[in-house]
Amino acid sequence: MIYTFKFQDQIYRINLEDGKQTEVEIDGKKFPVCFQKIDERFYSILIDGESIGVGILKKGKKVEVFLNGELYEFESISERERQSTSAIISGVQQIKSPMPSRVVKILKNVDEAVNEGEGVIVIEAMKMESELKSPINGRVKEVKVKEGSAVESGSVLIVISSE
Amino acid sequence: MIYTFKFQDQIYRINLEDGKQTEVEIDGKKFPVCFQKIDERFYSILIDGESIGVGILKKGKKVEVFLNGELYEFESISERERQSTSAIISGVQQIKSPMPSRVVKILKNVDEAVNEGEGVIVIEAMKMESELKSPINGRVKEVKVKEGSAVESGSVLIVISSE
Amino acid sequence: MFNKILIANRGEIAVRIIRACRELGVKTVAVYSDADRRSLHVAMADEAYHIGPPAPGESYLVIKKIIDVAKHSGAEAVHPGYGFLSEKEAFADACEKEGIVFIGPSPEAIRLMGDKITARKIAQGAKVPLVPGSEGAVTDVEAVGIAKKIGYPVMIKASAGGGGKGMRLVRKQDEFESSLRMARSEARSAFGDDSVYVEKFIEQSRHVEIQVIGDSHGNVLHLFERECSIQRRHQKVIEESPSPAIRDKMRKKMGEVAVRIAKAVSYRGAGTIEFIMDQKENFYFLEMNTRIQVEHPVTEMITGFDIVKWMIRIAAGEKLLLKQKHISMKGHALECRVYAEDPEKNFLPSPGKLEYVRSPSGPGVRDDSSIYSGYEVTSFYDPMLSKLIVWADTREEAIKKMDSVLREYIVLGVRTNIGFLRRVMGNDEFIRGEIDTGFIERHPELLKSNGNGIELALIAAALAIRNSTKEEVETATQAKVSNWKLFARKLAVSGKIAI
Amino acid sequence: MFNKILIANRGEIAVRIIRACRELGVKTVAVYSDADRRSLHVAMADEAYHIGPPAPGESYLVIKKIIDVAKHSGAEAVHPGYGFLSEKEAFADACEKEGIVFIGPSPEAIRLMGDKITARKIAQGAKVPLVPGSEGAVTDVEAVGIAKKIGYPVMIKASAGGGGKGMRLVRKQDEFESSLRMARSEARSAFGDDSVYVEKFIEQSRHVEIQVIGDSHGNVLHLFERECSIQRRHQKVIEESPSPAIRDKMRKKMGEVAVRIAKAVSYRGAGTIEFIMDQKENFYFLEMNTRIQVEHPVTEMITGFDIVKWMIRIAAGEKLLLKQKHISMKGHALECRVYAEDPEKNFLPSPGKLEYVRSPSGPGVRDDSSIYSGYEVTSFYDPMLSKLIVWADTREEAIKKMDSVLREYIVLGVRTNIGFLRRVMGNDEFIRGEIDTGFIERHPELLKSNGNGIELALIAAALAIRNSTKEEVETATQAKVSNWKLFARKLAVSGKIAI
Repeated sequence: MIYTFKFQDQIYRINLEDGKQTEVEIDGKKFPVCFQKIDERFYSILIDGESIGVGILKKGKKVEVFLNGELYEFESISERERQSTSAIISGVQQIKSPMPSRVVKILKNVDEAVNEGEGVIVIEAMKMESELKSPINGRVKEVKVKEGSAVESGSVLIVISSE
Repeated sequence: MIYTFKFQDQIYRINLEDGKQTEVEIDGKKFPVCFQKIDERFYSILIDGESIGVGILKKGKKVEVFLNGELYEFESISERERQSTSAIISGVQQIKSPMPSRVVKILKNVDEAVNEGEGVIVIEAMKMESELKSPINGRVKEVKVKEGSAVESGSVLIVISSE
Repeated sequence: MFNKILIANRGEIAVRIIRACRELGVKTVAVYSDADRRSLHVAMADEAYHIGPPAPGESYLVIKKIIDVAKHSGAEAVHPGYGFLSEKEAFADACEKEGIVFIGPSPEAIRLMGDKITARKIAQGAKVPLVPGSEGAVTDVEAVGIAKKIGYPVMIKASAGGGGKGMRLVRKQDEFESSLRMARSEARSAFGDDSVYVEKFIEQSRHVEIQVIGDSHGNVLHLFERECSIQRRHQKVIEESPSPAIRDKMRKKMGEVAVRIAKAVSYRGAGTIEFIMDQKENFYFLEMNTRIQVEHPVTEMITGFDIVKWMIRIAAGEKLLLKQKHISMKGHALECRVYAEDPEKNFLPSPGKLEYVRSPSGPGVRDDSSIYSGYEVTSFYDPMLSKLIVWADTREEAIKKMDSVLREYIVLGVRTNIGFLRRVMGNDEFIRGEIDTGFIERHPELLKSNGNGIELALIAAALAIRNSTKEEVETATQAKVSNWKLFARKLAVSGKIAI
Repeated sequence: MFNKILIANRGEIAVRIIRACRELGVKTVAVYSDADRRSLHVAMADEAYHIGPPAPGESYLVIKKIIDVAKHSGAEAVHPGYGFLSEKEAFADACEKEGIVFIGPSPEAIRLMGDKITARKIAQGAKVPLVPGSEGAVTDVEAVGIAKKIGYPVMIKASAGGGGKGMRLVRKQDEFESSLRMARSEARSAFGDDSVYVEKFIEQSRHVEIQVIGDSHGNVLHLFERECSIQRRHQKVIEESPSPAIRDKMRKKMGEVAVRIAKAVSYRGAGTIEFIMDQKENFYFLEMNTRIQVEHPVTEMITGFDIVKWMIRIAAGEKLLLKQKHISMKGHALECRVYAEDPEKNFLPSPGKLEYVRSPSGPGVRDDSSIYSGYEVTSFYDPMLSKLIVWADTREEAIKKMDSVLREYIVLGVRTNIGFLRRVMGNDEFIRGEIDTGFIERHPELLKSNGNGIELALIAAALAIRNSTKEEVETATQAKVSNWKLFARKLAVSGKIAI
């Protein structure tokens, strides 16, 4: 069966076949794999003798894999989703809070022009302040928060349009 | 509510009262307790400021508590059970395997006389041999295993009767 | 020795102090905020008392609450750890007034060294070179003037600062104003004091510090240096001892200078004299930290000297048993601070629940941490997960050990800097010891994974999806021996399709 | 250096060796039986291959299977660990024939020292005193005669023995016959060889051993002694270095003797010369172990010498860099072997699933283990869970540290000796260093918990029962400060009713 994942905006497909033992297809060849749970989230995988110890966290369609110090965040997608996905190119950019934080200062107001790389808002989390910058040249279309308000991770703070 | 436990053949009772916060009764006085799960089986208990970190495993009516290096194995019993329990004094003793093991040698046959402290069977586990001894003077009533057979923990190996 | 000590802190340092107390046969009292009921220091202490809401300003920083718990629990002394009240003169003072021993220097020493400007004067008095800069706290207008005078780049620093908070590097004049504003704002929220001073920024400088410890009988020892040049956002990430840049003669000189400064304020307890060192091996006094440092373990590893235990003994009136000549060092120690943060996003903190933690272990490995599977990293406190310390015979071996130990670490649920730390361990400049405080800025390529493990990770993800219904365990299959090697091949992905 | 090493072992020592290889940049190949698919050495190695059923005789002890995996995986060398094939001449021989480097001594050295009787002759030749006993393997009849001649108590020992297997202490003649039978039977099943010899048993003796290491260039160093007198069933439980009974002069003498024995067999790699020491500080040669020992970490902790890494380097042809005069020791190290066993039932193994493990950590602590929550302790292998090693400045501090570290340990699901080990740490004789191999036998009171914690444990059990439906988390309540102290009171149990 083919498994499809999104990783950093790219699509990867991988074929696992269940027979007398599971096999993974690589370069058209098939190699035996053995997947063994060790404890709650630690797994041992043997791929034709090659051994990896790996942490795996599955949360709905998201799969976090921690391997040799690196975290990989995959999104499992169905074949149908994959085929209908296309890049949404748009001149509207949302500035989102990358983490739970507090809005310290709004640097740009609605309708103000902004340049690419220019700061638009200052947030604070864990006593550290960060300035979020505009990824495009444009104009502030909407300011969705107030100074002092607490925001969730992923909340849209400011919307910028390239006009 | 009163909780009753058996620990090493003795009965203990303890009173926990649920109010605005849980209290434990000690010497007729009540003290606030706070029970907090930390991870899977590790708990923090605060008894009026006194702190203990403790491992707890609940398996049906058995409760294992690991505290400061010591393991306590409790059996939770209902009030009814407690009242009907009485010592079963009997001249019949079962020699049980204390662990999964292999029978190496049976030293006494059916109807053979045995003295208290005399070895009746040799078992082996983890490459170590152990001789199990009769706790009473008597005669072998039944031999339930054969040399070389594998036995579970708690299996009755030999039954001895004081006649 | 004391019977009971209150630990006015949380996290790994509270756990560290509890362990020291246990070894000394001293009972411990923990305090905790609402966010810390599940923290390990609470479960490990002999007593624990709640002191308020998560915000430090309403719990760990409230002197009265700490003093009240100390008095009610009968604690004879208080260990402040680092951060929080550790360098607050008012706290040391309040303890003294209540007859509780403050495990640290006198309020006077804290005051003198706590104000960065007074500290500079003391160092000057002890004939220690200083970095050019403002004579004291400055107004906005003065600040701009001084920056112009000494020339860019300059550093804006909080007078009450520490730990990189309220600190900003400014390279060009047109960045000065916004940096000044942010430094003041951070300083105000971190220390309740927004006064700042301005210093010349020394390019390619190293941050080297000397650990000192003094008793109440006038003895002061130094325990050699720590190199703390690998920094991000002006906060140390990797520390080591000895410094690869310092030779014995210089080590001796810096040690003597540090002892001189400590003696100038009759220093008692553990403290650190921080220096900045330029490429020509000139060193300048930066500041003194009048408390235990986050990075103290590297010193403990090479000297065998238990700094925390000795802080407590000294506070109890004991004399330092060793003389300077008895202190020796052996091998090399490295510390990595493992953070819940995202190196790809400018090291932005990544709070959340640690869904799973698998900590490394082994010979020569020390893991000072207080996390566990299920621990919640909140945004109220520092997102440090653990201090991973290794010891080995040589620096080269220590680096290899650290890399191999980091490889054992597994953290799920939040982003961490573990991959970044491994990439530093593999960096040639770092391996050669050619480091300075600009190291990370100079190596943006270290911030991002090279993606080498993607193929294996994908196989793992696919297997996890497939097995998610039959979560338990697959029947163990016999791996056949073949010559196929995965790493030499590419995955048969059906093309990489950008969306 | 090698590119790839096969580790012909399992459990903590396999993990220890994998870590050493990683630090040396060497790839690792693990082997595993059906019982070990979930063992950590499999997940941590770079490659892993299945070699058969759980019984060692069908997997870890099958030379052909190990050699086949080595050849197929391209491993250039094999590290045997301890136990299993580590002291089998035939294995070292087979490796040599196949062009695979055996990480250990020559087959010849294994053969000479592996036969306890030949070993005694070599020691005699090197003018090392021997314990009175039989000249070689004995028949049942001869055994009885020799025992009578040298006088009881005597020890019956397997010629091919090690690790306490096939060993029996006999105090009276009427116990001799059954003990002889059991010793032979154990020896047969453990080593496939039931020949035994008989030795005088020295009362109140200490077990002291010297670590040696030799390279293939004729250099042999010793790394001081280990005291291993705390034993149960003739197996070491607690080890330390240095020995509290040995002064510098004696240390030097024993070291020289040990090096002499090692040189007599052109010893290469790590080995241990075991001595028995009586109360008058006479020492007698016992045997040589031609492999890494379980207790090697205590030596590593006081010397900073990584024995496992050096075994590998030496096997790769490297020369020992240090001379004897460069080897020094610092501080004191203790090791406790944490077992799944029941001290109250004569230390009977307690196999089963580790429902939960919480391992200790902290400064000066090393936990060599391969267990985790969910690990299954099977009856196929040794029930050791972990080796807990601590280092501190002095023996007294090391004991306190060990006690405090053991207190952090939590294991649910099987019985362990953790409480017993803590009681030893609190024993006055042990603290004074007055130990010998009869220590545990002399202190039956240490086998059983004093029950001090029962009240608190009961409260915990009651809370667990109450909360078993609402398993999640109780709302954190604010503990009020009061003067009530639990430990000073008794529980209001309604009388203790024996049933």
